[in-house]
Amino acid sequence: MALTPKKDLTASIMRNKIYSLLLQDKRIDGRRPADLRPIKIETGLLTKADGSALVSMGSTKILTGIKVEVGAPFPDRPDEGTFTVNAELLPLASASFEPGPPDERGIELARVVDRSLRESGVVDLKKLCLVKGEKVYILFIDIYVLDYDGNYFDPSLISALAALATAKIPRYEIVDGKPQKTGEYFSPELSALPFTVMVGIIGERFLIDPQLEEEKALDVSLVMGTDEKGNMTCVQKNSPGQIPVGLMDRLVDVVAEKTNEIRRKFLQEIPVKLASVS
Amino acid sequence: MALTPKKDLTASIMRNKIYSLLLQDKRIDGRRPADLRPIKIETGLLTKADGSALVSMGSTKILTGIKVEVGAPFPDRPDEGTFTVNAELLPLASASFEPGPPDERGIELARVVDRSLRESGVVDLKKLCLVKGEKVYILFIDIYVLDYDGNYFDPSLISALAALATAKIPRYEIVDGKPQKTGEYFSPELSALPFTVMVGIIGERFLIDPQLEEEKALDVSLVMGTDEKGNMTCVQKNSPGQIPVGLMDRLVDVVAEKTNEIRRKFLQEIPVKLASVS
Amino acid sequence: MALTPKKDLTASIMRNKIYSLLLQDKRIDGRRPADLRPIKIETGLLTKADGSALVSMGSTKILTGIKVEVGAPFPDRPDEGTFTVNAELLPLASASFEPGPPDERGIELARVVDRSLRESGVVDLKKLCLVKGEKVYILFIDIYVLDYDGNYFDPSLISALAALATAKIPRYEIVDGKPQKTGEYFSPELSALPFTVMVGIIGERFLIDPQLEEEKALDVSLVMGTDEKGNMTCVQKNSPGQIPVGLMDRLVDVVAEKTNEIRRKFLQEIPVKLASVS
Amino acid sequence: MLEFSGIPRPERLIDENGRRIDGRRPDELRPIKMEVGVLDKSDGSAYIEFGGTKVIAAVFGPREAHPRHLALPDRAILNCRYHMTSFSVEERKPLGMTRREIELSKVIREALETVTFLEEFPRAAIDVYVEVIQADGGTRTAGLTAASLALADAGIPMADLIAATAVGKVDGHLVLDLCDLEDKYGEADMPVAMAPRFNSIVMLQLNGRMAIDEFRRALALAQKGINEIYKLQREVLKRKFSELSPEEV
Amino acid sequence: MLEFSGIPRPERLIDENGRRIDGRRPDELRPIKMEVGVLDKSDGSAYIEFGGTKVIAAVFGPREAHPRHLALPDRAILNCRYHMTSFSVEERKPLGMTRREIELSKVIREALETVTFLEEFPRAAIDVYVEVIQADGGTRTAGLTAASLALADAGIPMADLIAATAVGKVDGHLVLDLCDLEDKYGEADMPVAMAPRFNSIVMLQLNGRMAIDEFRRALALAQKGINEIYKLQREVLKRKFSELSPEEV
Amino acid sequence: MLEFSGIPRPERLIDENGRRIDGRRPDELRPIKMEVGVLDKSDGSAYIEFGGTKVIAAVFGPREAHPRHLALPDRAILNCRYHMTSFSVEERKPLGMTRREIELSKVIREALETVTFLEEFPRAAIDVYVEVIQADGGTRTAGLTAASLALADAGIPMADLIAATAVGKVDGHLVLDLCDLEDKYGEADMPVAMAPRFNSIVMLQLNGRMAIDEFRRALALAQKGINEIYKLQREVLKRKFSELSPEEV
Repeated sequence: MALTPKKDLTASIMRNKIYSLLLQDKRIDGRRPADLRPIKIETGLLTKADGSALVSMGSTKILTGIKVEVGAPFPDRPDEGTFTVNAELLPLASASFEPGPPDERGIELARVVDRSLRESGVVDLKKLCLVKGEKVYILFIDIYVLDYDGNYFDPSLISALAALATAKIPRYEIVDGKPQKTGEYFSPELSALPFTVMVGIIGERFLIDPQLEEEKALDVSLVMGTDEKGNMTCVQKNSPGQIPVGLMDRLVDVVAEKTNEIRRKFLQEIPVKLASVS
Repeated sequence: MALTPKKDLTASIMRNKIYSLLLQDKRIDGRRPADLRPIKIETGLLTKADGSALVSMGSTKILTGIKVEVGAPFPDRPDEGTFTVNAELLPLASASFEPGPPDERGIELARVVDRSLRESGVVDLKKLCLVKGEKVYILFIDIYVLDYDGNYFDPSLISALAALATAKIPRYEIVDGKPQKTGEYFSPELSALPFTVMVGIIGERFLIDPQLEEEKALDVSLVMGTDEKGNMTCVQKNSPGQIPVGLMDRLVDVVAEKTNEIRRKFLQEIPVKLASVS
Repeated sequence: MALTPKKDLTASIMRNKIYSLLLQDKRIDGRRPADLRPIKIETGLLTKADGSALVSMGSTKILTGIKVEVGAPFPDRPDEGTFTVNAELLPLASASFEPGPPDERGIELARVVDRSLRESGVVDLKKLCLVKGEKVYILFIDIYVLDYDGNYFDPSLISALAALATAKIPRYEIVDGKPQKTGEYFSPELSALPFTVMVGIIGERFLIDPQLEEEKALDVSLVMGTDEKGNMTCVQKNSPGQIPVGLMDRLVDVVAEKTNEIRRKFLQEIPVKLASVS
Repeated sequence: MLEFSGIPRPERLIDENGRRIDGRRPDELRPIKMEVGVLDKSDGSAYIEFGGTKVIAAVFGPREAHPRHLALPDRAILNCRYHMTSFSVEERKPLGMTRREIELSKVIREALETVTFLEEFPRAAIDVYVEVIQADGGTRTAGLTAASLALADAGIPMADLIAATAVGKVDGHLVLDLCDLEDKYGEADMPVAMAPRFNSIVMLQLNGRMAIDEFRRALALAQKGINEIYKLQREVLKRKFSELSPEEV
Repeated sequence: MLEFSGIPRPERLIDENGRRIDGRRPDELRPIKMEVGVLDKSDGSAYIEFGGTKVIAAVFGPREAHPRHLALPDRAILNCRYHMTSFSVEERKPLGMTRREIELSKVIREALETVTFLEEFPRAAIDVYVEVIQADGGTRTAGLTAASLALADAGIPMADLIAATAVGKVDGHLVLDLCDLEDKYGEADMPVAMAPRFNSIVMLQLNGRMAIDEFRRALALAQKGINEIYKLQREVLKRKFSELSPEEV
Repeated sequence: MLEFSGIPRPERLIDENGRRIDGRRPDELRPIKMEVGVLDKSDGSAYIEFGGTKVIAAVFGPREAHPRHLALPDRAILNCRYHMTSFSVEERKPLGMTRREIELSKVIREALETVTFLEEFPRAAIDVYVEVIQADGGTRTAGLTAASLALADAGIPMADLIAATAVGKVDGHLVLDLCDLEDKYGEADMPVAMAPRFNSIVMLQLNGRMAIDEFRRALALAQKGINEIYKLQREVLKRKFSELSPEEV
């Protein structure tokens, strides 16, 4: 069983420092409480992956790759393709990540990204069906945290979406009952563009997109997300601590505003065919 | 590799106390050496399991659930259904149980119950065949130790038998080559009713169904069982220590008598269709 | 992650002793630097294995057994049988071997033997095809180190080859689409006879086939092999340390000579049908 | 969601009278059963039923941390395992911990740590085990509610009890305490846990989507249910401790 | 029983003369081969054949317990692993420990602990490894018998040797030392191990069923075989120690 | 070889002008890209491209060895993990370490230990992580080359840098720095790593077969490539350290 990591003395000193700055609407790296770090999105760097994206948010770097296979659908959804999200907190990203199978943090990251994609219907799974009940496209969306300077949630979702949006998936057809590549490629059409923003709370103050020093000093944190229609698509309290109920109203507004900011940035970089995005 | 647990000093003091009492045909909880603890059997508590039983023997509590699937038979027994017994010593049952995959004690428990069921032919596996060589019923009998106050063997077998006897298994039929539920249910007919009794030995004296304090202080213990026809259906020496050969004759008689007592109790509670039970 | 085992003080004293002897062309057990230990090959000791060989090289003892199954070929090689090499450093062979799944040393051993067999084309895999694309023979070559007195590489390869050469594989035929034993047996025809020699280096001197005391004291070691045509079929530097580039020329000659010596010994013991062996 | 491979979606999850599939009003909890001290061999335990959902929780400790290098000089460590029996769900759950169980163990542990006075037991460990006997929606919230009772039953000092329930959106309506069918076929499921004395959230997740305004109303609906559950919890504990003879207290 | 997927049941396992499938009388052991000191690098070792069953055992220790926190202040810990090679059985055994191997490791260890003077080596560990090279019935009893010899070969002080064999019921007859076919197609297989000096049972299991009276007779039959094996064990050890020059002893 | 399930063998791997499938001469390296300090949170890091092969390496330490019982009184321990992302190869690599990755972690670690002054950091640990982002032949040699740069970037004292490349035999010709297709369809692939200052080999493996004489020539060809790579490594490091302001050095 996993344990909540021990907070060291530095964290407690840093907490006071960050809190004092927050009272003046400032942060240790010069940002204001509701400022995101700079986001950089690169896609198509890899040729063996069917889709890939390297996203940095400040110093935090995430590499996502997608591999596509053809296989059987789930019995209860015979006409839908499937996808799986994995996340690995690579030990080269942080002294606090251990080699080995994903621990609870990696699993939480994968499942939070998975829910954001799945529940907001980002990918139209029916378009990933080859032969109903028999052959569908299976997407493996694998997220690797390469450099961890706090908040791996938001850039992981961005990189998963960027890899999806720019993927070139080999098109198959059925020849003599067996799937064969046609030589053509297609990109999955995205039906929604959900993004998340990680929020950290100290006392009754909050900041967003914490860098690592901040993250370690927070009283509590949560990840929230909305899609382009203003739906909440993600909520995950992801640390011990209490969130004052009265703070939630304000946080929801900030998150909606900031995910819109991420979305504009994303659409500048990535040509998304998304009918409903304004 | 597992180790035999260390005996603490208390165990040694308790051993002398228990032994002194045994010399007067007494025990620390007021029982006589060949007395079982009270047995309580509840079935049908769960609706998602196809069969279930909660059995307590004194404070030891065992929950067994059965799930049934349709799958392929073993190649060498094409006309027989199959069953699997698993046992988990849940960490909430005892400070001495660890979370994680079953250790050697859980495996021993599962295999002892499995042998009692399998070798005495409790379930007529041929009646669990749907299509010879292709589709059979597969029973997963999963035993969970919820509260461990000594001797998890005897109540585990009781709960497995009670869950089996009262199971409502969805009946399938083959439609277009695929198994489909008919909407009807059936209960497996039991062909035998084997029970076990755990025996503890101190010096040349013995007691049955030890509670935890006794179990920790025993010189040696074994589990023996008989069916309703007086066949030995289980023997398992389950701890270090020496059993005087000369004691076995007497133990066999006591076990036969006590499994009969359990059987009568069981038949009072559970309506078993068992042609051969007198 | 595994670690390079710690060298103890004894190893360092022994290193100096071995080195002093090497300067006089001598070794601690009376051998000369390029002397192999006595090799003993026994085959056919087991009846449940389809092939088996017990090989000792000095006190190091290796048991290899082969089991054959019928299964599907790899999709990209539909007309070839397959084989798999596993190696277990059994804990009874050495105080330094732990029970549990193979560690990096066992995996390295298996992969080095696998490459020697595979890359020199020892087994004509096309002759292990039953029905193209559907049914082929699958050979499991399982190597167990029983007694470890240094250099498990060379005797492991010898025992794998001896077990292969003397295997009696049940011949199958396809009856009604299913593989059935014909009652006949065949032995795989070997197309090559690669052997390896482990070389240990201290300073600018070398010795071959180190026994354990030597192996622990070496500066560096490598395993090299050649087949009967004088091809290099194996090279594996298998320990930390530097190999002077200038030493390689000489080592290659010694290895070629010594693998020939092993090959002659092998052919004396094992009747190999190998057209190209002189 | 493993559950319900078999059961098809009902035509309507909310009928013309605004009643739910099991007859409840949107803001109505399922029948609740709570009991503490249900196991003999753990230091504290509790059993909870939220409708068809049945959960046991047990607590061991404070006891020596093991292995010892995990011990902290200034507080107890808190271990938590949320686990389901194989037969608690529609399709048999394989043995071993699924990714879902590992995630839920984390969020439950983090909620419990928030209210437990761990600093009173330096170098010690407190182990919390939640076992789902039957899953009919809301197992993590039932488990967390039970775990909080089991901690109290074990006499571990806490700043507050934790009460939890789920809210969700079903056929466009916000509803309280989803059952399995509503969870499976509804639009959103949001488990919420609070420490009512502090008016604070200690667990919060969302599976599905709802409008921002709905989210706000859902949170208020959750709070209503949580307050009812919290009241029951305190009654159960009061009853238990009043049953003890003065010497035992 | 993994073995014998292929070999069909013979029509009769006992012929009209009361002879068994391999020609033995019911109370006759298979040919036995025993050797000690077969491995160089362990502290003690033994090889045993009971007919087609071939087993090696090796012992390391007493040595420092590792990891150290397992060490006991008042006695040595005894580790034991019973393991089969992949090719020892009819169908290839997958790598790794099966549940059967884990159970048998337990019962063999518990039998060995019963006669070993562990308290002479506080804080130490003794490791016993049993490797089944070929399985033709009675591998646990052969393994335990070999392990006991290997402990003696390692010079570990023991109150007695352990000798073991199986008895069983085949076509209605009680027989001694079952081979694989008898085990597979018989009615019962009962492995028994004793410490003969103490006239006590140190391992006992039953796989199958037999009448209570048969069980009593089976135990007596096992004891007969055990006494024969025990005699061979002592001879092998006597021979070994008499071969050592006085300085070595 | 996992890669290339799909791509058929080209008719010729070497054309009539002695050019390789990607236009290179037999003794020509692919385009190389090297960068150090590419990650912020590790103590040292490097990124390398050998053609389509893309590798990152990072170093942590010297830091306290963990768990502590692994610490050595006279030197640092060196951990090394070579790992591939799931999408780095043709067929998706399953999560977890394959046997190949475990073997390569060993040979890379053993090469690095050979040149690192571990005895300067008693009781410490140095962790080296090599992550293959894309595999197009020569991942272990690229990984080792990058790991050596990352160690230097972390300021760990080393007797020399390690430079590595593969040589092989393709359509009967010896070639330098194989790409994936040459590796897959060639006759032999031999990864070689050297510590050039010592004129010594620190990693050497062979996959395939070649004549003894070819082996000798292949080693010389590897050394030629290694010297080129070594030069680039030193330039990259020189550039990095010259960029630092005096105070930082």
